[in-house]
Amino acid sequence: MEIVFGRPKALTKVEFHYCPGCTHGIIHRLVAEIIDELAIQGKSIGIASVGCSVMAYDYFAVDMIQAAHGRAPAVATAVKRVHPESVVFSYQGDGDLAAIGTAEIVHAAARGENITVIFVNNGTYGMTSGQMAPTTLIGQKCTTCPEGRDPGRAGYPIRMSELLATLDGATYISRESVHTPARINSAKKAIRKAFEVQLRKEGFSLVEILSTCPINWGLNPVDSLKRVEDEMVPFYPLGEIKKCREV
Amino acid sequence: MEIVFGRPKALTKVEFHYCPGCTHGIIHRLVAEIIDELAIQGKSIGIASVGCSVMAYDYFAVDMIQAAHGRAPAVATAVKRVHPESVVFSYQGDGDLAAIGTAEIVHAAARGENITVIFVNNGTYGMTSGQMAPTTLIGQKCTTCPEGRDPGRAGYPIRMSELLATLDGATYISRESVHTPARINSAKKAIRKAFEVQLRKEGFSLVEILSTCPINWGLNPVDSLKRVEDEMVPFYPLGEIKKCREV
Amino acid sequence: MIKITFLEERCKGCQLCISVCPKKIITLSARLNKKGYYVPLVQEPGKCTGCATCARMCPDIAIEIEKEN
Amino acid sequence: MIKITFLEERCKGCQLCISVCPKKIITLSARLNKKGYYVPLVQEPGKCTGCATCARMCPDIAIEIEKEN
Amino acid sequence: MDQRVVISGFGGQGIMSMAQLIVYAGMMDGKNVSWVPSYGPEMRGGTAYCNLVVSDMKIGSPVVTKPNTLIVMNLPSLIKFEKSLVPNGLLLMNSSIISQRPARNDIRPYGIKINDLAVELGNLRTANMIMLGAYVELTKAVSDDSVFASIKKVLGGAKKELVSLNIDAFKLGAKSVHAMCAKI
Amino acid sequence: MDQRVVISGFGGQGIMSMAQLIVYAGMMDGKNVSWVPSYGPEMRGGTAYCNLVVSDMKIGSPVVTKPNTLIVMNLPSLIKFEKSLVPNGLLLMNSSIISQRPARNDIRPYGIKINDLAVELGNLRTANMIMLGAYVELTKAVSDDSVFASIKKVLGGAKKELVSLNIDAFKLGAKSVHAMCAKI
Amino acid sequence: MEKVLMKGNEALAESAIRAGCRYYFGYPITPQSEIPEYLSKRMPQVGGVFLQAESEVAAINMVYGAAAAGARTMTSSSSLGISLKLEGISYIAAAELPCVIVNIMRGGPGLGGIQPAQSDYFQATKGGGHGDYRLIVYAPSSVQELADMTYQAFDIADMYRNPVMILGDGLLGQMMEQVELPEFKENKLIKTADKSWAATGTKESRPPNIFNTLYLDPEKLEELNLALFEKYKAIESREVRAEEYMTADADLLLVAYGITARIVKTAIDEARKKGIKAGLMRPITLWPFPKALANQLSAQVKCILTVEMSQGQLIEDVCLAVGRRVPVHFYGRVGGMIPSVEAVYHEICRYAGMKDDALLELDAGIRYTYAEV
Amino acid sequence: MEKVLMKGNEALAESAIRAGCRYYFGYPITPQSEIPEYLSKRMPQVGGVFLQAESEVAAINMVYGAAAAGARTMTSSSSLGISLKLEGISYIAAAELPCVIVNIMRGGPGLGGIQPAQSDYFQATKGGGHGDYRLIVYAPSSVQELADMTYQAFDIADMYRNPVMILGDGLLGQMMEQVELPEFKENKLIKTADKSWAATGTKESRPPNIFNTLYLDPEKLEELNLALFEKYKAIESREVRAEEYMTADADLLLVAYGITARIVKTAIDEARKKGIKAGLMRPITLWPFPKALANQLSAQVKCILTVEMSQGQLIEDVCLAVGRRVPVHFYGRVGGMIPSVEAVYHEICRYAGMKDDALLELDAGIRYTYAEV
Ligand SMILES: Cc1ncc(C[n+]2csc(CCOP(=O)(O)OP(=O)(O)O)c2C)c(N)n1
Ligand SMILES: Cc1ncc(C[n+]2csc(CCOP(=O)(O)OP(=O)(O)O)c2C)c(N)n1
Ligand code: SF4
Ligand code: SF4
Ligand code: SF4
Ligand code: SF4
Ligand code: SF4
Ligand code: SF4
Ligand SMILES: [Mg+2]
Ligand SMILES: [Mg+2]
Repeated sequence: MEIVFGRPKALTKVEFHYCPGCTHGIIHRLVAEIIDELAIQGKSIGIASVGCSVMAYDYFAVDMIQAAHGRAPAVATAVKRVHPESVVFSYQGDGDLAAIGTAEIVHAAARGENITVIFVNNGTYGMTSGQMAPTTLIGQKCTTCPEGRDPGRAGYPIRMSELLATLDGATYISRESVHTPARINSAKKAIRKAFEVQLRKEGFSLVEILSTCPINWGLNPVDSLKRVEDEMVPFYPLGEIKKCREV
Repeated sequence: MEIVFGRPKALTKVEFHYCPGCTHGIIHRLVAEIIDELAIQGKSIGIASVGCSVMAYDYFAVDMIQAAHGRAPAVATAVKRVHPESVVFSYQGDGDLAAIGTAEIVHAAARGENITVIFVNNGTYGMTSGQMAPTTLIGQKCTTCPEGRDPGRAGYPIRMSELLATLDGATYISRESVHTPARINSAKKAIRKAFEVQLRKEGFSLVEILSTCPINWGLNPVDSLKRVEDEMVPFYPLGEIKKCREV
Repeated sequence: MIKITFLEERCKGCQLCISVCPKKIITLSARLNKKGYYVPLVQEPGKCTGCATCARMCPDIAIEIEKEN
Repeated sequence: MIKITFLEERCKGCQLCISVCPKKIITLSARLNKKGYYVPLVQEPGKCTGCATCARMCPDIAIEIEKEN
Repeated sequence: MDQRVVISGFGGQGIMSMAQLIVYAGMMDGKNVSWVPSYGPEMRGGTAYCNLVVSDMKIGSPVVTKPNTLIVMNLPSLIKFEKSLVPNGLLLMNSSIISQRPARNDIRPYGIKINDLAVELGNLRTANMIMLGAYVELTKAVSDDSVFASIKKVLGGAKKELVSLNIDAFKLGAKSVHAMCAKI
Repeated sequence: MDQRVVISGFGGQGIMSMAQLIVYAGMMDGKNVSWVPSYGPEMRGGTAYCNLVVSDMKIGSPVVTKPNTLIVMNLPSLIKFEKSLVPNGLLLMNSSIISQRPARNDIRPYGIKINDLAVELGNLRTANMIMLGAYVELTKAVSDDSVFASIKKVLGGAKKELVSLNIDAFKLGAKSVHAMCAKI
Repeated sequence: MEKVLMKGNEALAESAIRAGCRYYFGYPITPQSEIPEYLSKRMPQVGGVFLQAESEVAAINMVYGAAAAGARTMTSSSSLGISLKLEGISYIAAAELPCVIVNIMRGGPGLGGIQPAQSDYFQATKGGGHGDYRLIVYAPSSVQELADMTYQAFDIADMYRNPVMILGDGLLGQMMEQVELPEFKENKLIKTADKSWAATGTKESRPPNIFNTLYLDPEKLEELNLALFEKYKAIESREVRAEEYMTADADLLLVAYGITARIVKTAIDEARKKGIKAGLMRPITLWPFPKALANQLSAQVKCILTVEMSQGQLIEDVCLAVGRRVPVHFYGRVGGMIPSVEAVYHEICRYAGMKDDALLELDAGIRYTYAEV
Repeated sequence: MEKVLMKGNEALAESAIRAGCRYYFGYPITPQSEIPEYLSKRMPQVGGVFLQAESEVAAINMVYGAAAAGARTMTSSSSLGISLKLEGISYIAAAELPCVIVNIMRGGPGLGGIQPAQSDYFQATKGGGHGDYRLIVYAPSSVQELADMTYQAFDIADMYRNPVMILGDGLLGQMMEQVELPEFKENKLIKTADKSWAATGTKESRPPNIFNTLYLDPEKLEELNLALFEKYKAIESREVRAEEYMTADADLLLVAYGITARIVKTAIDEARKKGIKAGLMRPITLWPFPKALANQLSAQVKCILTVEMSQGQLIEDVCLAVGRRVPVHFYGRVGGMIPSVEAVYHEICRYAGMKDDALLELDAGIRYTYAEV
């Protein structure tokens, strides 16, 4: 018997603590699969951020550094500067990357730091139990916008990928999703490209991935996938926003 | 005799402390002229930032609040929320707005705060004597990039106006310059539009203005104007980047 | 031959696997795991193509698939 | 009639006014102000059109222009 | 009267709301009350527990390290907290899912099959109300009326049926504690 | 020997570099030295001054609040610092632009028309070197050779002409202080 | 007023509204997120503004702006979030602007945990930010006090034009108790009353009001500092608050604040049953610290025991107040652990010289006697 | 080694390079901008990295990353910039990462001014950030010491896996003195030696190295805190450094650090000329503070005078060390003003009971006696 689908080597045996159906788990697996496929486990260094994925340091079987809320790109920058031959990636939520960490992500991208960012956009602050995020959609209810996000009070959601794509230092940016098997495949390809850009020393790469938060959305896991399609994708169009050199 | 050109009422009598030929002074005057023309002196509240224009609180004859480095948009946000009928503007340099204050400006714009930002881009940290700014051009020499800015080490300059224009909350964004009399007129029109957007409660407006820093560029004032035309304008194209409703 | 294994103790009963199986052959069993979740099972294993769609969708990597070569 | 006044004590001798006058009628005088700058002056006041280009360019609002109406 | 109670179980077993009803009722009875949740990690899962005090006296420490009543809804909770109970303290166990006997013999253990009773009542989610009924019956810590009033308040005016279902569950618990809760 | 000097003037009069040459030379002579700039506001303008100490002893405070030598290059500096000079202290004034006499008469004031001398030399920017020459001649705080070596070092090998121009200026200052610097 | 049952965080939030606070700026963080959550619901109901800032840094600078604009304003966070606010807090103190800052402490350092702690005492009382400034720091120990002190904090802040900090902990923020909420203050009045100094727009009828903390001339900056120094002295002489519990005849003095003080009280009750004359001084204001009271009590006792959820911070203020008159002991739990009544009782017994086998088995934690360290 | 004439900031920067620091992250701010400016030139020459960060917050988090990656790394700033770094500093301390943090202090609070001050003493020594952590704090008082202590700081940081702070002031940073620069250390060696714990990539030959400061289980976070507590005790017992000046026969003890200590020394020289037996204790490590020495000296003197450029911060550590044995007086200038030798001399004379008309005319500044406050 040959294992045709199993646990990637770049993940430890530790069980994910994520809620049932939370797609953080899928995204973890995709990143690990790419690390396996590119055979870079031994030279990868991951930066965990503050959000539900804070404990990513327990899951990826590579050297891991847990960074302060929003600061993962700064930490990744330094790590990569110290070890230019290593592969450095950060794994950040939308609160982390698009709120408190706005300056750090913009400037890591502007500097063209040769790192890869996995940006998990679930439109809410999962870990602190469902407050509004910068990416929360208009009308979406959160614990800090109980009547639904009102742009008059709380402003408009930010499309970070489009914003970052304006920067000359950003080499590859794609928005993906994992709400269907096909989308998972596409997301995996994008993650691969992002790491390859880094391996080719071509600069900053980022993959934004729409993700679910069933627990805070108040939906079951299957309906959560549907919400991604019906509500998130229309506002956050999928696809490559800044293409890299094809090789 | 009728005064056809004189000091705007919205400026105090205090002499500017700026270096000879520094165009901060022109920009101050334009803002003050618009305040006069719109007859909003009594309801204007200005936010000074940290940079050469830190002492703007001594120059504008309106209520003024000096904000921490980079945080003027946060301060302006709150002031405007407290006094929605007032006219609130911040006056910020490129170090202030595009480096340490990146998160604050992005989020004030994303929220569509009904404020006006005057963004003075001179491609360097004037006040602290000529360090590299996020807007410093490739090859430009600064005290922290003595060999000229090398994108491999220090990254690429940021076009903040284009970046902010990706945000739904940003209503009006224009890049102007004051290196010729014609450009001064155009800049003044843009500033007027920006304030009008605010008066019409249409949201966030920002005017980026290319400005000189003769002292740190190591050029005389007249050559500095030429440098704006020859080196800055090609990288920072002038004109409206996000147009507002015409009235 | 395809062998599909649910690592029941990792499963959180989210049912994403069920929702994506093109053959619609996965259902929830009546078995509770230690975490207190009902774990899924493949009803007609013969129909399974080994496409691994279910496994790829599983957020907890609770599905392993083997093939006879 | 046009009256152009240089507020000499505000002037910093930057010469921007000189560089933009369409009539090229402004030059530096030999007069030092208290700050130690040579202040400009209009050589042929009659030629001045009162266009205020110089004044608009002056970063220190050191030029005032009046017109007889 | 000085009830220092720990209630513990899985998240989802209604521990927090049961505890809240007790303190609400206690407050209505004019007692001093406090309620301290074990606010868990920033994410979900694991055992949830709650410290509560209902007392005639002013409450010093709201942290209950030595409860005089312990209510355990699952086995891990029994294991975790049994030792902390004061000698002669009251132990209430959900014997639907805890088959084990407590290790100590200087305490007063009661078992009640709340899950089974709830299923009988037709709604598994009333299990915590059944336990509440048993607790109040055994301790008289708060008055039945205050509990009913609290239930009404918490559930809001709208869902009348739910209110009476919960009150029924409470009464069933109170009754069953006599009928069923033989000392193990 | 314990020279505690304040040098003051407009920004641009070469105060800082003159002061640096003194401490460089002092260091070469094996003295202890310190140099404290008045690092002004984050922007330009106003009076610049500098505290320096050249001493045989270890330097305690490098801040010179009571100088034994005061060098003033413009009038505001004289007004600002005259009071601070110790009794019998040495005052060196740029009498090209300071026409006023010092107010005190318990000090040793010297005037030297450094701007005029510099114009004579053909380069206004050497005025500070002329003052330096006068200072060294009057105090012998540092050796001429060390000053020359410092000038060479600071100006770099390349611009030989400039070096000799500066040395000439220095010598002119040294000479003129005898010839011209009558007590005012 | 009727008593209601409320979580500490919510009682605090409601009380702020009743005190006339209409501008809240904050960023979510456990264990204080109920404050922004509650206010996101309530503020619109009272015509106020709730704004979730992009970060703690932005939030505190919004508070600076709102305070300068003359509003009653508040922000809240927990430990690490407060660290990020320190530059802003120093600005607010320098600009002499009134506002309320809430720190519901959690275990540190670093990201730490989310369980209660008291390890930000130094940060709150000595000025974690740069420069010489002081916050008035209230340390409530019940939900009622959370409500009451928050309510008063706005008045005190206005009175001294100084930021006031409410220093609670995760346990206090998360627990429910009955609370009598303070009365509603008139909105309009509070917002602008006596704030002629505020930035409201000049209406061209007065000279501009300017808020600035830059003083390039050190003599001017020294003047500001001297004025602050005088203000701080005035606050020290007028605003000290402390509670005494069973101190009248005490020969063993405990010092503790916040929730820890309640645990200590229960332990004292136990000790008293055994005839041990223990008493408690509970500082209610951490700054200004009740120095005089501590000093006075130290004259009557044999030793002092400070109990904290930290490695020992409050103890320094105790030692500063009492000198070396009596030994000052420390018992603390750290990292989110809460000292148990029993452990504190055991410590009391040890220092009271009681011989008891139970005492041999020490609870976890940190123990020392100050001078020894 | 030859002596060279250098600005303090530059000597510090060059010394860091010689100590093997190859990764500098910072953000410009007066009066320390010469450090980044110098390093922007020098780092490329030695194959190191100079990176101007987008903010102080980013800079300290870069230091966290570089330290975790095993590098010798440094950041520098001034007062307000350090306030912004405090969250990051707390993380670094919690993760037990070695690095050097430089604070060239300026007047505060708020934006303040750019002249020298010592008003960040509390922030540096008590942990301005959240949670119980300590920095080892060196207070150089000359350009030579700036160079030497920076050089040593990297070794000490590595030895204890703890952040070390160099606490200077604007005057020290801006002044020039002759300095003998320390020798170059071998780069390669320093970068990776004994840092098997670093994040370098596992090379698939060892288990992952993990850097984390999150401990949701409070018992685990307590363990971390207890370990830190033990480490801090060890540092306190081993790393205290102080200088004594004329203390042997002193009956008036002055305490001052940094540049202020030099002013005090000159004032003591003056006082000695008048027969006043004044002496100085100069703490070189501010944390750990030379408690034992202060205590011992307090036994021999009549009173203590602390001189600071602050409203009085160091004085608290003096009082903690000596208790109430002798009166502890304070003299300070604030906001960028520097105490003059004459003013300090006058203070000495006053406390030595000298009658002199000159003494009637007091210099500006803050004066008090500790217990009085
Ligand atoms: C400085 C700081 N502020 C706030 C927090 C609290 N906090 C923890 S996670 C989080 C938000 C996480 O949201 P996101 O990044 O979207 O990740 P998710 O949990 O949704 O995956 C916040 C605000 C913190 N830990 N540190
Ligand atoms: C928190 C903080 N960091 C750094 C500084 C120092 N600083 C003052 S002005 C300035 C840069 C100003 O540059 P810019 O905003 O471009 O304004 P300009 O002077 O060029 O007009 C800096 C870094 C500060 N005051 N506060
Ligand atoms: S809270 Fe949301 S994002 Fe976090 S683990 Fe649960 S479902 Fe996933
Ligand atoms: S330093 Fe530059 S920006 Fe600042 S005033 Fe001078 S010329 Fe203008
Ligand atoms: S492998 Fe494919 S066919 Fe088989 S159960 Fe999974 S999804 Fe269905
Ligand atoms: S997708 Fe995975 S976790 Fe979810 S039910 Fe299926 S096997 Fe279980
Ligand atoms: S007003 Fe016009 S014409 Fe007259 S001097 Fe000025 S620029 Fe020249
Ligand atoms: S532009 Fe203004 S400041 Fe410049 S030289 Fe002309 S008058 Fe003077
Ligand atoms: Mg999220
Ligand atoms: Mg600039």
